This record gives sequence, structure tokens and C-alpha cells, in this order.
Amino acid sequence: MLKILFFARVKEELGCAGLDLPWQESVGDLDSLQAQLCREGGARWVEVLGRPNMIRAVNHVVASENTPLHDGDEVAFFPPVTGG
Amino acid sequence: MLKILFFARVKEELGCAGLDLPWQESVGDLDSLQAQLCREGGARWVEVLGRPNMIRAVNHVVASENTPLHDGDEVAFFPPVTGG
Amino acid sequence: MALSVSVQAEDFDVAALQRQLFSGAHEEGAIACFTGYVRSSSAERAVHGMELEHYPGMTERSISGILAQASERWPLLAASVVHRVGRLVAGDQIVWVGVASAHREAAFSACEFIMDYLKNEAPFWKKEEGPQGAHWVDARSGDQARAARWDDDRRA
Amino acid sequence: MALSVSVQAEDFDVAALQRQLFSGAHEEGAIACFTGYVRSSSAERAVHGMELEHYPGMTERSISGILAQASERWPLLAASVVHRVGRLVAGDQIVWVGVASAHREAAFSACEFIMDYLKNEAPFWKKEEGPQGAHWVDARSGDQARAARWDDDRRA
Repeated sequence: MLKILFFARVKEELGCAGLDLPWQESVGDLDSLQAQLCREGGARWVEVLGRPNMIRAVNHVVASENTPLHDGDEVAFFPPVTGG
Repeated sequence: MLKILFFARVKEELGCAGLDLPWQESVGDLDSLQAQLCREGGARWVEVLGRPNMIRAVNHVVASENTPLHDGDEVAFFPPVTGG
Repeated sequence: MALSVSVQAEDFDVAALQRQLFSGAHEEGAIACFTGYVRSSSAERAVHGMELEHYPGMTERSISGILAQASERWPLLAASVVHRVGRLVAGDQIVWVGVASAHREAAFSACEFIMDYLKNEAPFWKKEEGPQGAHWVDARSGDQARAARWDDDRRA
Repeated sequence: MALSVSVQAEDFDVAALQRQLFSGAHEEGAIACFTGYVRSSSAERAVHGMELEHYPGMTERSISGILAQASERWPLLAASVVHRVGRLVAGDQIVWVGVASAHREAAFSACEFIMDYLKNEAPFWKKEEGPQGAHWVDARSGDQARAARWDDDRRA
């Protein structure tokens, strides 16, 4: 299984805080996962997840480029952070 | 009158916290005052006040070079500061 | 060395947090602290309050990583971060960073380094509420430039 | 803008001092604070306690001048210095500097600037007491180099 999470503006724009996806070997990396989410979600998801400043994290670590995924991974999509 | 003050190690080495000197036109600046204190104080004063790191202040402002003095001025001699 | 991270909804007591930095051996000569507050205006808009969201799990991990980096980089005796989440109003405390060291140079540098990273790396998002409604705060490009200078320091 | 200086024998309460930096308008987004303590060792010698002497009158004037300089240089909302004098023992608080500003950059820079000047310009002298007796602390050349860098910044 893959656990997918969305935060802040991304969560609001998708109307979705997260979802669980059954593990499939075909979803082998972050870019493939994103492509699958966009296929299933439609135009809104393509627009929101495709923003140039979108940040992706795998197991709590920001992934600055495409990264292999494994069964049980937690993947998050979120906008630039504004804490402190 | 001139009010003369000594602090910290300088005060201890001279065995003197300060003194008042009657105002004389002949003590027209800081270097003349220091020379007069050394004449009256002797070898110990010459040694202590002549140290290269001695700091002199006139009316609460550090004097980095010789400075004219006026009746009523407060003059202080002290070592480098070590606060904070 | 004591490193501590707390992400919490509750307010915090800066004096108690500062006392917790002490080991008891009186080696601490310097403690630098930073407190961040909700301002009553932001980018020239009035702010009544805000909602602070975070990514549970990643937040704590990311901040612990920042503290570990700081303690490798400077000779620290203790460092602590408290960051609030949830609803806050103008004047509320948001974040506290405290760093103890023998000397002030390390305490100041590490405290500022940790704050720069909290602004840029830790997964928090502010949604401000004002007279025109609520909006997500945009990341400041200045914050990223400030964080990058630490990398420049390391290369230099 | 509120600038405050106190030279005192009494201990101080960092939380109360930090609260006094607020104007009430919630413009403060950032407060940077520094607390200095008596360490149990100095230059590898054990320290039981110390006597802090100062130059009454000049001390207050010199610190007020430092705060005025800092507030010309950075957009501050308030700044405050408390410095103790007299006899202190290991673990005691010596000095507190607090600076409030809208943003953290000004608060951090001004707090560090004020501390550097307190170490180098304000007329305080420490006499440390250890197992070998009492001795005057020598000025650290590093402190003067740190203070001089602010002049370099201004020229740059």
C-alpha cells in the first residue's frame, strides 16, 4: 500500500487530505505515482500537482527529483512552507 | 576643579579610587594632566598610567587621543573593559 | 547534549523553557533565544488570527535534523524548539528557539540558523484571517536567500 | 520607541523583561534575547564567583548610546539591556539583552550588535575568584574583532 497525503493549499484545492493506494509494481517511482493520480483525478489534479513550486516528500524527506517508491511508503504533496 | 577616577586593576594598583584636583589653566589637556599625576605620584603611577592599553575617558566619553580639559571635567583612567 | 523538539497547540512559558536548557554544571555562559509572534498585520493586510497547519511526523523529524546539524556545526550545550499549531490570534507566541553554549558566538549563530531552517524546511503552513477573509501565506523569497547563506558559509 | 537600560545588583526575570518589550499593538513579530551567565570555568581555570565593577554614570550613558545606534541601524520596536554588578557566583545571570522588531533579521542583528558592544565599550570589569585567588579578567582580542566587523558592515 502507498499512503498519499496532501497539505495546506494543495489539500484545499484538491478537496482531499489523502488516500491509500494499493501497491502495484507499475507505480515504481514518484513521477509514475503523480501521473497515475493525475489520470484518475482529472484536469484539476493535473493543474494543482503540476505547479512548479510543488514539493514532494517520501517518508518525511523532501524529494528534489524523481525517487523510487516501495510498498508501505508515505508520499506527501505540499506547497512551499511558511512556518516560524 | 577636576574630578579624577580610577577603576578595576588601575584603582587597585594605584591604591586610589580617585581624587579631586583644583582647576589650573596649566593643566590644559589630558596629556598634561597625566604628566602632572605621574610627577606627583612617582614611579608606580608612571608605570600604571603609562601602560599601552590604558583607556582614558573625559566626561564619560572615551578619549582616543589627547583632549582639552575644562574646569569641572570628570576624567577617568581604566583598563580594557570585560563586561557582558 | 540535550536537544528537544515540541510541536503543540498549547502556549508556552519562555522562562521555563530557558531554565530547561541548563545541565546543572554551570558550563553555560550564553543563551540566545528567539520568540516569534502573530503580528496584527502582514504584507500590509490586517490579520485577526491564523490557522497553522503542519505535517505530523515529518515536522518533528525535520526539526530534530536541524538541531542535529546545528550541534555538529557549533559547540552547543543544549538546543530546544517549540512550535505551535492550530488557531492563533494577533499577539500569540508561535515559535521559540533557545540555544545554550559556553560563548555567545555559537549561541547566536545556531539560534539564527535554526530559525532560518524552520522558516524554509519545516513543514508548517500559515493561513491568515483578515477583514477580506482567509488566505494562505506565500513563502518569502527572502527567507530562502537567508537559509542559502549558511551553505555559502560552509563552502567559504 | 522604547529603549531601556538598567545597571543593578539585583537578579532579573527574563520573562518579565521580555513582556516589557511589547507596545500592545501586536506589531512585534520577532523578539531576540540573549542572557549571559557566570560560568564555572574561564580560560580553563575554575571560577567560584566574581565581582563585577562598573563606572557609574558612564555605563548607563554608554549603553544608551549603543541602543540609540542600534535603533538607527535597524527597524526596531523596542530594545532593553539589564546588566548586573557586584558579587556573582557560578550559574548567576549577568546580562540580558532583548530586542523586538517586526521581523527576525533586525531582531537578531541588533541583539548581537548590542552584545558585541557591551563586551567592548561599556565600562564593566570582571574580577574572577577561583582556587588560586582573585584576578582581573583580561579583555579577549576576539571580542574587539567581533565589534569591529560591524564597522566593516557599515563601510561595505
